[in-house]
Amino acid sequence: MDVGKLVAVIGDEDTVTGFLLAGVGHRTAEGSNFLIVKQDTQLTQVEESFQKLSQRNDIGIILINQHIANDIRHVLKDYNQTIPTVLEIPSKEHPYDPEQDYIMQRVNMFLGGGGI
Amino acid sequence: MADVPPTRMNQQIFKGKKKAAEGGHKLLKKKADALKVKFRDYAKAIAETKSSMTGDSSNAFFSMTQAEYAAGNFKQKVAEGSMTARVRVGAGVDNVAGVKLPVFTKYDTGAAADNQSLGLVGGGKKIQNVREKFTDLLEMLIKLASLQTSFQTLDEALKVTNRRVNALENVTIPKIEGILGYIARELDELEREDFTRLKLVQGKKEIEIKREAAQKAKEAAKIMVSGQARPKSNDADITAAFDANDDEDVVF
Amino acid sequence: MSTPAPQAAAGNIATFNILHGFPEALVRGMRSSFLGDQDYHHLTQCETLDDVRLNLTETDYGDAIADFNAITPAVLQKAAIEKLVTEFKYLRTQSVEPLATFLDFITYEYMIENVMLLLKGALSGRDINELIEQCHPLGMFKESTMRSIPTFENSARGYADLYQTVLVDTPVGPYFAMFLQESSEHQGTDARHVLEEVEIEIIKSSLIKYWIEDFYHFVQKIGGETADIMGELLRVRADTNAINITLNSFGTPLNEPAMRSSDRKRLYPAVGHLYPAGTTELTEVSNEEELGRVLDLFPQYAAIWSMHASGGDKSIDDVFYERDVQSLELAFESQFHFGVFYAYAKLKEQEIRNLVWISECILQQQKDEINKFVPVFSFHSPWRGSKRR
Amino acid sequence: MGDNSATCSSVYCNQGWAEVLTHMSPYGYANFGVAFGLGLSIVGAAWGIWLTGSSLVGAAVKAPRIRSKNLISVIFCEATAIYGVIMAIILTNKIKEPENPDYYLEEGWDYNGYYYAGYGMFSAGLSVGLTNIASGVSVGIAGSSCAIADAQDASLFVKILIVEIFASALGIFGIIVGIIQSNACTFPIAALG
Repeated sequence: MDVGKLVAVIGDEDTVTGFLLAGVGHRTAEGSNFLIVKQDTQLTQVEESFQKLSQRNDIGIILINQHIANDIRHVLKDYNQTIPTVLEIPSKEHPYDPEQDYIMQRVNMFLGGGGI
Repeated sequence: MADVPPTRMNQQIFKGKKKAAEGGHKLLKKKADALKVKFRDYAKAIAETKSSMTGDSSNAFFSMTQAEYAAGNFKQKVAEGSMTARVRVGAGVDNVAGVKLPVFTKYDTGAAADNQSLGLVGGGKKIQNVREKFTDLLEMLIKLASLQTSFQTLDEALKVTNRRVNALENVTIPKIEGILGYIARELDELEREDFTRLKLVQGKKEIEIKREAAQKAKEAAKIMVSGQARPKSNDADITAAFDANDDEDVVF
Repeated sequence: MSTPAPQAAAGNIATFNILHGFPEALVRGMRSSFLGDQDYHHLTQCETLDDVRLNLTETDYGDAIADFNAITPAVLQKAAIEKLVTEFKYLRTQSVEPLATFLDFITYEYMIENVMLLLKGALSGRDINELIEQCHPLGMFKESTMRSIPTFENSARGYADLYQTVLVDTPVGPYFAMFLQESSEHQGTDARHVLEEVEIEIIKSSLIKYWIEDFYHFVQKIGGETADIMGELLRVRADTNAINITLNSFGTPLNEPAMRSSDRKRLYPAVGHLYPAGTTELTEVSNEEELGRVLDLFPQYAAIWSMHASGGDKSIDDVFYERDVQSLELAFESQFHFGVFYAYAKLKEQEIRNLVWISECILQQQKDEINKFVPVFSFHSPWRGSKRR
Repeated sequence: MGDNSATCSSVYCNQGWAEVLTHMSPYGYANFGVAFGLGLSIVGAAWGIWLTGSSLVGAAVKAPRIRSKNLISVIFCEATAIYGVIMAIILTNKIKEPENPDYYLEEGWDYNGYYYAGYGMFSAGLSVGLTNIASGVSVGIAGSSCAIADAQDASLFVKILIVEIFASALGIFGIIVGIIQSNACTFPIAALG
């Protein structure tokens, strides 16, 4: 565990480029830890990529754009591992909507239901 | 319930069990409360971070727009070529009320940045700005990831604890109490049964004694009157004597 | 490399139109397609991208975006570039020598960019179709050549083949040859090592430097008005590059003392107002303060630098853009020269940048920043003062 | 010239260009004047139309509204040619044959008037031709700018048109001077009385 885990990114071009500039990118012969989702990227490709990334044990966090997360919600619902953590982040074109985030739903339910 | 023999021994055992269950229930309740407090903290922190994330990320994206304005289309160049992660996350563990929570910490490998001379002929400063903004955002996201994982783990732990508390409260303890009540009832019942039986036996005995006494007096009178009836009286005497003796033996 | 002389004379005031009157008038007609102050005003008032689209349908971009139901900044950019390329290609087909070569020179800049993109993509094993799609359409060259670039093997022999294809088949080949030759003389390594070791951005900067020099010599050979106006534009461009390279090298390996006098110096174009005295001074510069001191010696850049150094609202890139737009607009003030073609392409590029900027600002709800662009042919430009016709 | 004298030994041979020019008939001069006047004017006009026309069609691609309005620039150029034609007609009318055409001119022929008319008309033709070339080119350049400017901003049209009119006026100067020059040129048709 001396090297730490990677942060994977699935997102649109701006998101991925930004995080690559921040230095999360890792590309080896086996593949890379990011996926740029474009207009013409197939849904199955995103799903596949998510499955692959979530099964790698050198990845600690998966950042995913919310609008892409919505597209593969069915896969995310079945996903119940703690690590890698799936984190939904806003994208440039789609402002963040807490309503759609599973975690935020839980949080709101708890905070709203339990009262602060 | 019925398979527990209602003995005094079992009563003792279940009394012990009840005590243990109540103690456990108290402890678990405490743990659940502690978790709940922590859980609420995390929930609040997540809600806060997520809402501030919106601002931070739009800042970061806007810095990208600025850089693109200044440096032209550089995005495609970033994703080219092989690269090594400069930023990784170390996984630590935090302990809350006996629940292990994973904690991510940002961890720089110290490798040299890729694409350093990006935007050399214009916009380099803006690209630098993008790097900084996204690094900040990344740090925040890593924090958020820890929070979120902890939140999920805590959520799970809290559910388990609550389930246990509820199980103890609503199932285990009532069950033990039921058993204890049953044993107590059974034992009381037995006692009462013995008492009645004793009474009954006593009453019967008295009647017998009286009858015997009357018989003896009759026989004595018969013997005295005639000696022919002797063998008959002898038979009856034997059985009567047996019965009485038997009863006496068993009960006393 | 020696710049070939133009195959025909561009002509003077009385003869220019004989060969180039039509394309010149074309490009000047296209000048009316630039968005005006009114258009920009309307665009900046938009709330959504749909409003932007609606506003654009009434401008020259109407046809270009007519096919899109919804636009994103990326779509808009692509459509606008396509439009520019169509116009440019039209000009190119209507032109004869030496204008044809001049127009080709303009495309070389994008071609260099594309070659670098293909090379880098090839090194990381990307799909060729995807790469070609990402290329700037103005810098396209023979498709078969483009396809062959990423197919070379990753071996000494493969590199030799690549060298051959890139060198021989593309117009930017000579720049490559010069770069490789200079690098191998300098470091004593062969072509393969150069391509492997030198950062792609630096190779690109070197090629751009050769391109500027070559282009500059070419317009000088054309002579006349073109040499004056276009020469000035290129000199300024060369200076801008030199200053930017110096400024952006701070904090990178390129700023290390050993690299400064060798690698960084080689990126400075050998033309321009700064050359040679200024660029020699620039080689010694190691931080912003020193750079400011050098630029103080050149009045036209001292003003720009002071804007940057004061840390005001505008970054140095913005100031350079403003200056570029100003000098490019000036090219339109004079007739019978080639500068307008270059100016047109560059100003259109600025306009596309503006459009993308505005639409991005609207998309990201950054209304405060929306006016931070440099309008083209605006009556409100600082250099026009408040004078109206 | 030296070569010519060496190869030609006949008395009718011209000893170089100087002799050609001095021996040329005034009728020849007069007709050359007409030719130069008309020809150069037309060259000027054609040049101007070329300059204007190429810009006009080019600019009209993006701004079709200019195409008929800017034909006026072409007409201005055309005017230059018309000046040449007018001058040519005037000059041609002045060339008159002798009453008794013969191989030799009559006794007492007005040689002064004869040569004066020849040279005068030649010069008048050149005056008109050369000024019209200049005028044509300058109208052309102005017209080309006019088309381009009009394509950009319609309000500039009239302003540049004035420039064009001045350029066109240059040709008029030429024709005025040409007419005055040729006024005194009368070919003698008979010997002086």
